[in-house]
Amino acid sequence: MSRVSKVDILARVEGHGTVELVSDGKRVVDARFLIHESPRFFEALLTGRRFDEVADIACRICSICSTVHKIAALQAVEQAMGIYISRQTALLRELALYGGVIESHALHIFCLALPDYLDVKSINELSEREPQKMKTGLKIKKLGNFIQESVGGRAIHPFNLLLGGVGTPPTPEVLKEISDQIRIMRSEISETIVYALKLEEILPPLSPLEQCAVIGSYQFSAGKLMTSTGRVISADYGVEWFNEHIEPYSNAKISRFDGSTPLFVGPLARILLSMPPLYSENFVDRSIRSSLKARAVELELSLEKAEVLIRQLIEAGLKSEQPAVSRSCTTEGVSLIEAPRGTLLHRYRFDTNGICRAADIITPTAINQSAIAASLKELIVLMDGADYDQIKKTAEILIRCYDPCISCAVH
Amino acid sequence: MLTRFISDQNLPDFMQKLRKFGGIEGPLRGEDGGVRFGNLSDGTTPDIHAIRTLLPAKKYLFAPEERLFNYTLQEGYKILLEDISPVTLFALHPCELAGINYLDRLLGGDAPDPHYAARRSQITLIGISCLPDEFCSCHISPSPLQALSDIFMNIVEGGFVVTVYSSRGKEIMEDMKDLAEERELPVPQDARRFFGVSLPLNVMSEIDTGLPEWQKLADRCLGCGACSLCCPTCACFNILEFAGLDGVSSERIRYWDNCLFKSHSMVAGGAVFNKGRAERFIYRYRHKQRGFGPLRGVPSCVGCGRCRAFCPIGLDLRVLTELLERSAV
Amino acid sequence: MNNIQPLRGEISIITRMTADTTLFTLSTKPEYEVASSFLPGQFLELSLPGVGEIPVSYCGFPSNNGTIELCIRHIGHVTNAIKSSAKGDYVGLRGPFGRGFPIDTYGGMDMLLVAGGLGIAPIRSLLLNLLFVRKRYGRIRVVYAARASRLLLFLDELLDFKKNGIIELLLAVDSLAVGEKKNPDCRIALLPALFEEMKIEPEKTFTAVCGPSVVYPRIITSLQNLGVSDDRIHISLERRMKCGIGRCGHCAIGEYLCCLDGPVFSVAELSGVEGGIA
Amino acid sequence: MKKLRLAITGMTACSGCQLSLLNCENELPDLLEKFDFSFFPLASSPLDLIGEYDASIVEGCVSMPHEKKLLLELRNRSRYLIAVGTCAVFGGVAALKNDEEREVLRKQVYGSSSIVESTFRPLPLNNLVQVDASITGCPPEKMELLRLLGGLLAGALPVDSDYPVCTECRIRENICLLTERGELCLGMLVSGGCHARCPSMAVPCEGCRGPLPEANLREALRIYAEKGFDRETVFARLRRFCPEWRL
Ligand SMILES: Cc1cc2nc3c(=O)[nH]c(=O)nc-3n(C[C@H](O)[C@H](O)[C@H](O)COP(=O)(O)OP(=O)(O)OC[C@H]3O[C@@H](n4cnc5c(N)ncnc54)[C@H](O)[C@@H]3O)c2cc1C
Ligand code: SF4
Ligand code: SF4
Ligand code: SF4
Repeated sequence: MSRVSKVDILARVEGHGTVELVSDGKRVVDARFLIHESPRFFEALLTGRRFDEVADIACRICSICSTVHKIAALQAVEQAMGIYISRQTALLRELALYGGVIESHALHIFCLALPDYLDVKSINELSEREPQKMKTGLKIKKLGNFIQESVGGRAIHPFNLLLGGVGTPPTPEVLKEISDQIRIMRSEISETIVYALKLEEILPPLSPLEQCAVIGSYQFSAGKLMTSTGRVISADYGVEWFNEHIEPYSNAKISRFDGSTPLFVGPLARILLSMPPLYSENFVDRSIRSSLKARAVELELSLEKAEVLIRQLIEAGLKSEQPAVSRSCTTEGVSLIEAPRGTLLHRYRFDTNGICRAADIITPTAINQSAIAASLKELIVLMDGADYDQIKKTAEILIRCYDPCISCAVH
Repeated sequence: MLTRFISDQNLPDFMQKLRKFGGIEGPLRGEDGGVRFGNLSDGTTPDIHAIRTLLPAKKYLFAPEERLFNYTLQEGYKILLEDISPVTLFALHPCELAGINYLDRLLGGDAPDPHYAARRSQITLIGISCLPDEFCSCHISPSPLQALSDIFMNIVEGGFVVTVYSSRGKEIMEDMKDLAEERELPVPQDARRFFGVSLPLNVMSEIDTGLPEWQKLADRCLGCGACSLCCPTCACFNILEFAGLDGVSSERIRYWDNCLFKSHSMVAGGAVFNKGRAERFIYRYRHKQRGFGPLRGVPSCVGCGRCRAFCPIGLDLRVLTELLERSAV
Repeated sequence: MNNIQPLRGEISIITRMTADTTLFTLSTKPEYEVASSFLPGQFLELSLPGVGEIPVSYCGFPSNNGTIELCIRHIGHVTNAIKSSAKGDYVGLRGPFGRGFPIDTYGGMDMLLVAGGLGIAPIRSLLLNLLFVRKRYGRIRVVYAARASRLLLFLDELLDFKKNGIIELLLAVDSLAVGEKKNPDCRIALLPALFEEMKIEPEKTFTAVCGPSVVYPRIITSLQNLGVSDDRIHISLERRMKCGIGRCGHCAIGEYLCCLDGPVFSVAELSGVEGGIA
Repeated sequence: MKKLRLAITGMTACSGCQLSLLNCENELPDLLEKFDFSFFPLASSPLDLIGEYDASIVEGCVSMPHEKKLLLELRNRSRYLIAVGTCAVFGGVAALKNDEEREVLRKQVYGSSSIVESTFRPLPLNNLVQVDASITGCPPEKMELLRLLGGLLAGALPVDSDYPVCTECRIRENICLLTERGELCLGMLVSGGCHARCPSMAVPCEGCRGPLPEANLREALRIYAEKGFDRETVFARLRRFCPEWRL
């Protein structure tokens, strides 16, 4: 007789998901990650809208990832409509993306993951146990928000990022302020990295899965995907390659890829595929339990990148520019981009009047579902015989390693 | 009359020296074409020929949003007066000066509003002459308000004829001796002559609220409030209080309010005294053309033309004045 | 004067009058000496820290021990929040403001006081003032109506005065609650009906009225029908107020400002003023 | 002082409103001192509704049976129920196609396969329960959230604003994007409170704070038409955040 147990809501992840453990009365025999967030049918909502509305709507898929959704949508629409952005715009967008990574990773490390490592239950408890860490975390998070705000006008749903350009570019003073803050925070961040790298792993080692990221990984969008087995997929085939289908236990579509190998995306995948030499020794263990380390490392890298971008922008001199307009219409556009949580794809098709006729959005969490499923299965085997609650808790921690963003996954 | 003359060439030096007396704020034309009062202390050249700024200089005396008090358990309500440093408002048109004159009467006086008084006491006014455009009405309908300033500069060929009206003005001009030659010069006629005159009688007759035009205007009004925000003499305010996150402190903030909003006349329980936009228009018109309370009988339209220039639908209260005058005859 | 700076008062007694009305007794000494020097009909600005400030009529008698009575109906932002205030809590006070009832002119006259609902607050203050030197005035009649018996405020006090023969009292409620017994002192009628059989000497009578503004036109007509001239009908008006001192621009009635020229006006002053009497 | 017990949760939405609260980095330590985030799935683990709450702060619109259940339960257990964000107040982006059948939308995205739980047309909270106060915005302004919380400590709920975005835009001395530049800015129809965020950066207001109760839609449409925007385009924009816009 099998008993099904449900953890009602999965805490400290964005959106509504649950872990379901199936036990035969004595042992836990199966574990599943269920996504039962309400689908908003974004792909359907977008069809019928004019090209200049698509990105504004699409960014509402998710708040934590709104900057990257906005930029992905803008890029796809620009490609379809033949809009070519200036170098300044490109640099600003990249800066905003790093702001997003900083914010998202800081939020994950300090608010969502740290309670697991310190074995506390809530942010109230966390702030009592580790007030200093919490403060540092909030400071870094705030900096990420400040960057997104300065470029996008707002940390969530950045309105200043427009088709073809920006509304008002940030002033050099603001950019310098960001640079200064990064400089001041440097040492604290390095400490954080060291701290995160030292944290004792709570998960058993799991076998590494195949990784996938936009090629070159630290160029956020390069039009091609690469996997750790050396496959290269161009953006145009992205949708087909991800090969989404529906499973009864998830409101988010699941990628089957060409075969059945589960792939995973996200910071760890990016690090492993590019492996900044400085950090390689920390990633001997390539399984997902290294994800916190990957995030910490990326946090540091992102701050460096942001500084470089700011220098470039200031050197070139910030100008207010009219957003670029459409020159030719190819009717279809795809954009592949690395969101904080992994590869994100937006694809749109427009009719000759610029009305959106089809939309496809594939998000990192949707892609990661099969990897999560595989990891959970392995965990159950590894923990065979362990206490039910222990398994439940560990399963939750495992899922949080993928930093699932359920709003994105379902959209 | 003994006046002083400052040549165009000497203006930058004049401005430079003016900095000794505090910050300088004056009309600036932005990259987007908009004219606003802004900081001139760094030597930026003001646009002295600009006809109207988006907001009048009232923003310096009566801020759109101002913290009045904070409350603490220990001290109760404590008035917040920030340290205000001296500032010279440069190149104010006569209508602007007349507006400030009106605010002085409303918020100054014997028992002045402390926040207003604190700002006002630090402000030096330097007026400048101008040419009315099609939106202005200073040259058509006279205002009983005076255009008081510390220094007034009339634009003439090659420079400015400067007249001094206050001891503060005198002190400043004393310092400018090398830049301003003393001369016997006629003070040119300028827009200033339209201020400080008494009003023709019919302006004081009762307002005919039965005119269909009220409703016609009201139907089109968007209720955006632009007209009163940009009015040099509109000074209705709302006060809200917000509690701090410590559970005991709070702060009280004053905001610009607007008689075209429903809440302006709403009392508890939801009763609204000026229900329709037409009634609100009458209220506004009465305030501008008649005044109420202590300023009853003091029209406060200074003819700057902003409300018409900035109304998105181009509503023009002058049309009403004409109609009302006609219906009063 | 504390026109601008709210001074501290402390809630010393809280008396729940009805489900939505509370009588607050504030002690103000030593900060607020002016507590003892207001005219009935005047109001003060009451601040609830962290919430906001509202105009409220004085409801009691000027006391030299510095206490102030305010009768507050809980219907909005500030008035609801004050409901959960406790004894000992601080409030802010500014005032007195406005023009109250011209009590000096009432000497030797018959007084007809008319209150509807919460309008009893300033009327009670006026009554207590009249009773302070009772013999200075002629007949004092109080006409008071509310929607239901349980909403009649200060009922015991009024009935006491009546019992002592110092006032005449006419009470009315719109209707009785299910199963409620009729009170012999109270009629079931609307306010204007109370004037129908009334006999007064108009040339010897002043009237003071406070109630919801919707009933004013009918009350005024009734009083006029009794022969009271417009300059002897004093009514208290309510408007939105943010400052109490003639600056915030909200309370204009025609060219009057309710906070300075009112809240008490004579009907004569309001004649021809659009929007004065609803 | 006893800490106030809060329940903070999201329905169908992007979590932006809750994140806005977490984005108050400077104030979070203070908040943690004054409030007990007793039910806050996004940020902490306790996942059961326990006891009564001083206030429930709810983001998002309702489109699934389990959300409806949770909402009713929160209402039952809370002194105040506060709708936060445009989705909770007006429906928001998720309600964009509320005039179409859910089934049609579902088919378009998921094809013929069925999904776990059925969904219904996204509804703003006040269609299902009494809402004691609302804070609009997509996302809401941090300041408004903080003032809401401060107000709760003082025993008061926030008051709605009744002026349009244009008012604040004029106070900020922006060049009007509609009248001067002919761009489709919705400022005059939309509730203010954001300090005209978008127009202040030369980006037309997209109406994220929802309709102004006293909007003069007829006159606005006339102005838009004058600038070359037909009714359909304008309404498409207006309904982005509030499907209920009608003339
Ligand atoms: C002269 C005078 C005497 C009065 N005497 C008494 C009395 O003795 N007893 C009594 O109970 N009442 C009295 N009132 C009425 C009392 O002032 C109102 O009940 C009180 O103002 C209600 O305030 P509130 O905030 O509770 O109600 P609300 O309905 O919330 O507010 C009243 C009005 O102010 C606005 N408002 C309030 N707060 C805000 C805010 N924070 N932001 C924006 N707008 C806001 C609302 O739009 C509303 O129209 C008197 C009024 C006047 C003018
Ligand atoms: S500016 Fe024009 S539209 Fe706006 S409130 Fe004034 S009159 Fe109405
Ligand atoms: S730019 Fe938009 S918000 Fe600003 S005034 Fe113009 S229409 Fe209103
Ligand atoms: S300007 Fe408009 S779109 Fe921008 S934040 Fe304000 S209401 Fe939202």
